[in-house]
Amino acid sequence: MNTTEMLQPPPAMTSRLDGELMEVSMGPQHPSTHGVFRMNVALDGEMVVKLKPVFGYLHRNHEKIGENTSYLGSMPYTDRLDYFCSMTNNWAYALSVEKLAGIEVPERAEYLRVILAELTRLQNHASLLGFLLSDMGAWGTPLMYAFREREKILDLFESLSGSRMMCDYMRFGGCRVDAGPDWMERAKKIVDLFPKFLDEFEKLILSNEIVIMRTQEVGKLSAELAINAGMTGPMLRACGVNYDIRKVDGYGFYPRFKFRVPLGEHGDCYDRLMMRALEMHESVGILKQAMEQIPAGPVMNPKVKIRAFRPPVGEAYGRIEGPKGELGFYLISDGGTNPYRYRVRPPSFINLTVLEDLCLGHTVADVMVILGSVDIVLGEVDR
Amino acid sequence: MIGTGILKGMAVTARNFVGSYFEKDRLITVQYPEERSPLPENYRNFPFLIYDTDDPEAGLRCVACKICEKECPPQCIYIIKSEDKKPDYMGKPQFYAAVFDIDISVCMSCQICVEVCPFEAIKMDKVFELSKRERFDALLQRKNELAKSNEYYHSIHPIEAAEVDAKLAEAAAAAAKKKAAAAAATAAGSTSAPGTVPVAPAPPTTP
Amino acid sequence: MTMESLEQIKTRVEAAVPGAKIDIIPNPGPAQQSSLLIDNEHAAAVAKFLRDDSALRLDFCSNATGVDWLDRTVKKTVKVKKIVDGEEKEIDETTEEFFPGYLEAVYHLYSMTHKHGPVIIRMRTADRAENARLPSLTPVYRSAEFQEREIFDLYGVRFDGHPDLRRILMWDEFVDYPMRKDYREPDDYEYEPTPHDDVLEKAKMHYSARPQLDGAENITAQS
Amino acid sequence: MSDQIDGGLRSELQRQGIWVTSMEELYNWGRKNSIWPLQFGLACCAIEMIATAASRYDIARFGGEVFRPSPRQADLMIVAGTVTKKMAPQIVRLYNQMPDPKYVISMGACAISGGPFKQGYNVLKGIDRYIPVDVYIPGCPPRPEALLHAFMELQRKIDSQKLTGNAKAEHLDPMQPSEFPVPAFGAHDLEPAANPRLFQPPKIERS
Repeated sequence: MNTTEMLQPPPAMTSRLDGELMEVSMGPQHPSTHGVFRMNVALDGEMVVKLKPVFGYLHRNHEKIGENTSYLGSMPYTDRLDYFCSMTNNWAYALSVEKLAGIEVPERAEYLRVILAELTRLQNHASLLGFLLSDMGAWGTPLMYAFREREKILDLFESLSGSRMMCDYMRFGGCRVDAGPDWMERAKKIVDLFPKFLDEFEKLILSNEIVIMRTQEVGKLSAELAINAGMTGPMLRACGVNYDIRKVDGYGFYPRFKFRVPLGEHGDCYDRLMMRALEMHESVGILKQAMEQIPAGPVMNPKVKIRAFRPPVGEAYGRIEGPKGELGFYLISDGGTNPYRYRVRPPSFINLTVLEDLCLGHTVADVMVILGSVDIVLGEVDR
Repeated sequence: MIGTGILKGMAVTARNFVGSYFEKDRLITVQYPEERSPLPENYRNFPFLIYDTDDPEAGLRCVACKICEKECPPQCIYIIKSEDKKPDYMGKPQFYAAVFDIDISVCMSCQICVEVCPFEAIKMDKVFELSKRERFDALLQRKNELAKSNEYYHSIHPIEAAEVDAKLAEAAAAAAKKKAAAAAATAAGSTSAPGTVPVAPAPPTTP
Repeated sequence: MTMESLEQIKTRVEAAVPGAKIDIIPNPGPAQQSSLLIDNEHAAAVAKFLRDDSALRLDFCSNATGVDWLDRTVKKTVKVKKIVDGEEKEIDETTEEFFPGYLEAVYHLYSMTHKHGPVIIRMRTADRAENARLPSLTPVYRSAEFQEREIFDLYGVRFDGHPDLRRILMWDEFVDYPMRKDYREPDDYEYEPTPHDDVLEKAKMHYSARPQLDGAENITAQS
Repeated sequence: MSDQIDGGLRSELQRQGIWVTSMEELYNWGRKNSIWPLQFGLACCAIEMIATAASRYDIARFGGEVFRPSPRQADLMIVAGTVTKKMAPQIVRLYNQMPDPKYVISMGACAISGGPFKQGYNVLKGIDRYIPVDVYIPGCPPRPEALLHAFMELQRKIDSQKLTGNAKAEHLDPMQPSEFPVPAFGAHDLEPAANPRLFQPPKIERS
């Protein structure tokens, strides 16, 4: 196997130890790479002097399959992109197709989409914090607590869409089924109880000295580099750049809700961690408003055909603020039943662009923390 | 002061530990297999075929139109249409599926087959305990394994099944009315050829 | 904040970057996201202008992707009046127009400073074989680094000036470019219990061509 | 030799407070209740595997909570998710590094057959092309309960393994391989595309 390339130290880095550089291949089977991700790391003692990510261990040809499948048929595949956030993936894809074909969405459906997307954000961020903590060595406990809360939200998804993770819930021009009043009641109860969990969780981790020491001043990212390297989502906002697509594009009735965009200051791992915690508070606020305001009405645009759906010739790029960053779909239609080009703009893949910059000069133990704070899901990175 | 954060965290852990003896909210382990969390009405796992009456072969609602085969995103349905027509559960001569296989080792439980079926013939099952030690034949479900009765459907998706039944009854009534009207028209216009082809039932409206 | 129209951008870019040639590619669909086709020679300069111009400040390259356009012939039937045997007649004349195929790289640019966008820029290669080369925009937009590698891996577009152009998703020994429209995938159709359409054809080919399990990997056609 | 002890005698003795067992039963009982899985997730199904290990489903009730990061300490490999061709050699290598006795659960549609992604150019159509699989769980992804069901199925399998005789367990038979050849990266595909010794699909006769 010659995939391992020769790792040479950059000339500026002089060895502080009189030893040779050690080359380590971390992954693809590694307990804290969040899946099958591999990094070729060159180490000087314990310092990282070079790090090259190696992708493709979960490259399952999502885009090629999307070009050979009908527009509707790609919807269940989008669930499997970022398998934590199937609802937001569905939404991004539905939004792009709606742009491509010029479809209107009923008001209730838009509200339902907001509610489900924010629930997705809650469970994604909660489990991310759990995973990050377990990468740092807090084996088990935070992850167990996070998954306990996640299960409650998954129960909601399951009773609405029929599946815990692969919801396949949204359709072009609306949502597949309507949420009944008892579902809304359950969701309200869970959302009302969520801040209690958040407070407890924050007490557990965010003031913990070990967490602070392991994350503050680790993996600092400057705002200029973050913008130039296309960072999005909490990664970007931790550097203090105010860019949230919910505010900028104002898709899906987000302008109707009052919420703040939390911003970081230092762009280090601690700020990225805090971004997630603060965003969860804002999501709870959005959820409460949306559940209050949701109107009655249809959830599907009756004009949209589900079989033999052919959008007009053209192209469209639609994007939403997913829990990990900007999730976009770029579609080219040639007027047929299948898209001519089907492209996913994966936020966590592009957020990895700066991984080497973040890790240089840190110890190898910090690499796991930095990688964890980027929040990657390999299904989306490799597609 | 150094250490207070850790102490606070330990207090949370302790409260959870002690709380799990008193609060139901903190004690969430489901003791599968003895205890099962109830599956919601909408839960879906793999498709099955519905038959009416008590004959799983002749009572199948499927008329082998192959729409689900075509729309299935991972292409896990395989149908061979029959060459002849047999009377279906309502007595109408219809094509039927000579072969109907679903490869559940490929199926992604997306429910698109259910959505596109115009005959309410394919629905989602809730059985998930399907682990097998063999792959090839064990995970390829044939027509006889797929056929399940309408009562079974009612038992797993009661609300949805009642809606489907009402819809089918309405469609059947509409078809009967149409047929009666057609028969009346034929009777009135005696010039029309005798033995007109029976009017095919209007399929229930596609969602 | 409203952005300038594409025409205005085109005029300003052509004034600022001498020699640059820009075409507007209209988008007929309801999305109305038309794009700018920039020439390969001045691409980096144009991208730099778009990034640094104070009114545009398109500092965020969100998405970079490849598109494969195969060779195609468009048949046009036009009614022409011609004099046949001294008599003017209207006959159908079919003209065939040949469009050579090319690979395209599409970039979606947004502005984080002014919060507008997208401005879509495209570049086209000369052909789909040896001359599938484009200038890299990675020096201007770092976010294109992995995405251009991905275009190279899946479409076979070589980016001049890219710092680290290697395969990214497939393994290094792999020779095909799988996202191209004429890619032929390897034959592993030994067991297809539910085939139809194109899978049926491939599965049939697998069974008819040779007996089972005889080194199916060797018969793949070059793409 | 559990089958040599008369069932009636055994229960009679048990009533008297005497437990009778055999080496084989004791050995299998110990093994089946301390299956240590390899901590190894590939894709979506891995999240359900983590959910199985987490608080709600709690695989510790079956003795399987010790997820080992190193294959040298693991008994069970849960292939949870899509196996791509780029990943397949590593999986075979990990399997080869596991000590005997070792078991494989193929969790989810992708690991069994490539599942919904089977038409992809980089997706392996089933991990059983290269390593032997003991239990297959269909589903996309299977519920955590389904994984527990498969776990119990595996425990049943371990329980029925013999220590001696012609039908003794594979890991006790020196003639059975415990390592399998690792496929190489080829120009178009993995070479070889399957291990013919392990992967013998039935030929499908279709008209």
